[in-house]
Amino acid sequence: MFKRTLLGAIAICALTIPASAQDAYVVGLTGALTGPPSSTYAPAVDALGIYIDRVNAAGGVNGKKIKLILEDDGAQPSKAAANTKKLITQDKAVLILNASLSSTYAPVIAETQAAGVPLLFASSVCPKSVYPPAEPLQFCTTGFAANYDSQATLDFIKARAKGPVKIGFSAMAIPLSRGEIDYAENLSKEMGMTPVDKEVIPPPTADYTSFATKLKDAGPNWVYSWAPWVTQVRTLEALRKLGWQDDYIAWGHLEAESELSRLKDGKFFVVNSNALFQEALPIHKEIEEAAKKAGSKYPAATMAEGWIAGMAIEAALKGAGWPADPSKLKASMENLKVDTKGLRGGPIEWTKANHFRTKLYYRVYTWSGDKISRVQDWKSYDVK
Amino acid sequence: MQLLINIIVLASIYALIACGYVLIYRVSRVLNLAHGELMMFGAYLVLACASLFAGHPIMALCAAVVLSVVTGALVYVFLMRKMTGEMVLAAILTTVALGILVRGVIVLVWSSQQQYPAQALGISNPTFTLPGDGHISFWSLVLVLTNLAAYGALFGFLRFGRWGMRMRAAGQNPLLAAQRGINLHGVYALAWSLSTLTGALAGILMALDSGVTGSMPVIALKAFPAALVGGLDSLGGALLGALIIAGAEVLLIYYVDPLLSDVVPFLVLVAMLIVRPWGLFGTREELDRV
Amino acid sequence: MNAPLLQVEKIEVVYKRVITAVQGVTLAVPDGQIVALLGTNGAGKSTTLRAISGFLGLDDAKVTEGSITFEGTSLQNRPPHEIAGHGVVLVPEREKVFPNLTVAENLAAPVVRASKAGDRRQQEERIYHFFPRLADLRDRTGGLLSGGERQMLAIASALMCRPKLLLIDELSLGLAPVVVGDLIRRLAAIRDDLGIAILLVEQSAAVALEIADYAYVMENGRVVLDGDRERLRSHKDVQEFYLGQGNGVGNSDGAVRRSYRDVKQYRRSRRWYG
Amino acid sequence: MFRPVPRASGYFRTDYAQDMALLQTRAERIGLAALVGVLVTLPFIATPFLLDLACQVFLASIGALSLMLLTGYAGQISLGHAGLIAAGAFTTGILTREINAPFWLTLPASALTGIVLGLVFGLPSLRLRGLYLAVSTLALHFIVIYLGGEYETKRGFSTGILIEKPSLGGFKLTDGRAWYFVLLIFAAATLLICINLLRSRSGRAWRAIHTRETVAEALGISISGYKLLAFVISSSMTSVAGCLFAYYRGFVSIEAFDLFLSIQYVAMIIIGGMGSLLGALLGATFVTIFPYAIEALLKLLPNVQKLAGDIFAVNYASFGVVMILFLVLEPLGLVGIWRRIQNYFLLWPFKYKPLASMRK
Repeated sequence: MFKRTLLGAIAICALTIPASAQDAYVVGLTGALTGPPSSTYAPAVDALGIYIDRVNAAGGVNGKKIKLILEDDGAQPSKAAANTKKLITQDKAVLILNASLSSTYAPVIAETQAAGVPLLFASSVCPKSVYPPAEPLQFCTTGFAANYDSQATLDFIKARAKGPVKIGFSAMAIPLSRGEIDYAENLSKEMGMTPVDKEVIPPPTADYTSFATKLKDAGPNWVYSWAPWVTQVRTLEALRKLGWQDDYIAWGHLEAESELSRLKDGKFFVVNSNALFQEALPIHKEIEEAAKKAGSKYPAATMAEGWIAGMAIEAALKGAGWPADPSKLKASMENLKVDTKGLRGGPIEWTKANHFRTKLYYRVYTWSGDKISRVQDWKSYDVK
Repeated sequence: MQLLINIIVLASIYALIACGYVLIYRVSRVLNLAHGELMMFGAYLVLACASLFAGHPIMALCAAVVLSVVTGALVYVFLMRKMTGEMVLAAILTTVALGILVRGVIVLVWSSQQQYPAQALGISNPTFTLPGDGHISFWSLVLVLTNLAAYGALFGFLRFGRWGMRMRAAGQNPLLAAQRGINLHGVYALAWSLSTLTGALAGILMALDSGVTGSMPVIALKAFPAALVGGLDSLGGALLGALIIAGAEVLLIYYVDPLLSDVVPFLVLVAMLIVRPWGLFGTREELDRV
Repeated sequence: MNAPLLQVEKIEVVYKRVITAVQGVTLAVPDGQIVALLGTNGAGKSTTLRAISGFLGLDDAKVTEGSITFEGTSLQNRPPHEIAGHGVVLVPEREKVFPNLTVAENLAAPVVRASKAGDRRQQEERIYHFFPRLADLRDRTGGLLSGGERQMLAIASALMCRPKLLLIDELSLGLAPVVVGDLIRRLAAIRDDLGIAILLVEQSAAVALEIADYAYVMENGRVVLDGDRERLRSHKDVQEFYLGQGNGVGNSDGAVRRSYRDVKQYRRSRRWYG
Repeated sequence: MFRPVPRASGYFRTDYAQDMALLQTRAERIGLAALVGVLVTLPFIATPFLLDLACQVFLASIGALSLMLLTGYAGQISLGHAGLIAAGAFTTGILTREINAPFWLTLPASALTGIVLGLVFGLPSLRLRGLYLAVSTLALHFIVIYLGGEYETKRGFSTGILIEKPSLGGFKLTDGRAWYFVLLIFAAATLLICINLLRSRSGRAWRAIHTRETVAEALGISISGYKLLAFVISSSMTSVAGCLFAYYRGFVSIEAFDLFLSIQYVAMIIIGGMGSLLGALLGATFVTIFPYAIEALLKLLPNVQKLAGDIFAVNYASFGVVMILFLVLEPLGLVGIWRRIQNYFLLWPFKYKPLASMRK
């Protein structure tokens, strides 16, 4: 029994890193940096780190550096809760970032709310609580968002399809993806389409062909998937293997750019809220150079999401002044406009009631001939 | 027709993975819960070899397979050897720890992004159309054939090969086998190599067909009921078990609810365990030994 | 007389680092002879045998003192397969065959010591010559054999290793007297034809003293008596306690035990057949 | 306290009352008092983060103790422990969400769920043993998780079910310190229940079954009865832990109860030391704190920021390495180390060790 206290004592020694004098803005992040889902989050977190390093190298914000503390939760809710508690109480973070699976939201929200620290979802899907009317402490920069994405996608399908649309759906068997696809199914009915089949695919699946077979046999001329990239792309590949040649549309995650050129499929569309890097805007060049300089093992094309989060954090801290505390930061974030320099269709604007965006912009890309081409330019949706 | 192909492909995947469980369990009574990770490791080895032998896809594949076999042997020599004679549960937990280690190393070396070894090797994956409007991709076909070949070879080896016989002997009575001059460590190392070989083959072929991510080990976990339904110590059982589980899964996805596919293998398993706890082909007295 | 084939010198065996099972046991097996090790339950016979054959390590036991030398090579605390490689092969008391392998496979699995091509074939023929019954049973699974057949198979498969010294643990246990007599005759023939030495551990002194050239009697982990066959046969204590020529309690107790084991063996066989 | 330990000389028991007493020597009483003292003062000196860790340890201890009862003593391997915790948590979550049930209702309801599931989980044990039993409990784990997932999706709680902090007699449990004491009391109660069960008839029956079933049956012990009893008791305690988890964390979601959690519990009892309640406690502490400790240690390394993203992979991999080292080098678990330390002080300044600890 004494062993426990002994271990406790060791833990105290190990864990109480001497609190350094607070001469920097402390921003804490809990994210899925290891484990299967990390492929979505790790590149974004890497990009965020590179961005903050650049800001610091250029003199920081308001003359102070930003100290970004990363904690890995491996998409485990319990670990995320403990991380958040540590970041808030021990590291005295003024802002918490979440870059993890939706299963970690509940504990992270609970901890940040209890401490009154603002929480920013960066690269993890925006929860409905940031839509107007927003929860006071929750903000989101992530490009993809429930409901609006499906609306934009279905609008695109309707505009593009010549005749009647028989639509099939594919989701991953996680609550978030299932919820969105259910929403899309209802919406498609309202829009005069015929939903023919909906496949909910468990995350670890050895062979997607079985699901694709059923989907194909239902005879859709469009298939829409809103899920983690693996599910989206493997469903498509399985469908193609089965000889299904119609149009497939999916959300353009980080991987979209390299995957479009890998698949070279003229009937595969991705809906995107970030501009792809092949458009080679000045900001894209900047990111590429920074990633190269930092020696990141992720392709620059996966970094837009983290970059945008970095921009928002920089702007928010600037507005909060020095020294920043959570309430000042919150005030700053509630009245914020971030110029995305073309990475998105427009700026990120936060107001007291809207911690998401006032306007959403979507582009649609596909592969045509020998390169990625844009089939629809920024189309905006007002967030109500 | 397509359903039949789906069942065969899925069954081949499960069977090829399951035989790895069976091989190790059969000789050493240890359940290798790192099998999925070792399988994934094989797939990533292809990536490494692809850059090493750029332009020679066949060579790269062979190198990856050979490296997998070596990995299996090394795992035994440096790790599991120390666990012989310990509590079975402790040995199983050691394999779990090994799995964690392998996963960490993979993220460290190859990052956690989805990777496409086929692309790295510069080989394509054409689809064949079979009579009756069935479709099968090239690498799936290779996987089915590999599975058949692997089972054929293993049957032959265990039935007629001298070392195969010794493996069976060691599995039944390790003490006696040792006294008959059989080097138990050699036999165990052989079992681990063979098991890693088949696992890596499954991993490599799946990765060539549809890419590899960090979630691959979970598939190995789903192959596990297949091994148990057939009986953990029977290769033929593993084959049949894989067929049953794959059949149930594919048919349920098609005719009932795709969501069930996750649970059904385990439901089949529970039903099996209640009716015939030692599996379809397993030996009965195994139960007393664990 | 030359140095014996096997020389066990004052060994002490300790289980789990605390329990001393055998202390100061010394024995020798000369080339080409049959030596018997007698004693009641728990006398330390099997432990001695295990120490020689290298089985101890697997039971978390160790030879802590003394030496075991075979043809000048030290054998103590070596792994079993190495010891078998030197030509010392054990026929254990229980679980003596591979139950799910056929008779032929049981004979094919052992590693033939220092073999050249053709040796295995030759050795197999020799064995079928000693045990013609096994040839008829080639494709029968080991677990389905009767007690006597199983003992034959066990000895046969041990012989496949081409031993120089055969260790047999409880030859007569659970077998009918007729079968035991038969086995003893075959053992003698094997010794004569192949010129190998045999160390026989037995509870039944009557059986052992029928063929042994020399015998040791163990009690409580020590050798208490030794001598050649004639000397032991005529020894009073041996007569009373081991050969049953008297009304010693140990004897009747032993008999009860044996008959109980017979019952158990019978039920096991029933299960196999059923 | 948990098992006959070598004691200093001069201590003899003279009647049964002494034998049954939980604390037998003055040293033990002083030790316990000191421990209680430390545990009570800890929350007043520790940072909130450490407090959170302590709470996690207490929660894990309840689960580990109940698993130890089942696996370490009754010998029934279970890989469905996460499923049972999930069952307790979901019972709590569903009841609070659907009928707004208070704490005093959800807690017994969770225990009841545990009892029912214990019966279900336990039934295969009548026919199965060892690994096969482990796998059947694994199957039940998947079924519980499937049902939980269905509930979450159907009711639209796609990011998990949020649960209000409970009130106890008008006092709302939000403070970390209050939680510390609540969980401490629950963990201590679990420990006491386990100790008492183990020194009663049922404990002896379990150990007999563990050692050899046939012999136990021959001695007149009802095998199936006691096996089911072990499952039922262990499951209900585990479910209570699940209920507490739900309240403490303020949420329930299936992702929190994956297979890895079950494995962690098995790791706790093995690393702690099989067949010892103390081992369960040590194991729970170790497995809970260990990942954080590694992380903290790795962060102390110089130039760690350069590694950036890799640090977590290193962290993850080193968790595997340390676990392997532990299993290979210390088969007796933490309890083995603990006993050695104990013996060292007990015998000091002499070097002779009592026989029972001579192994390694």
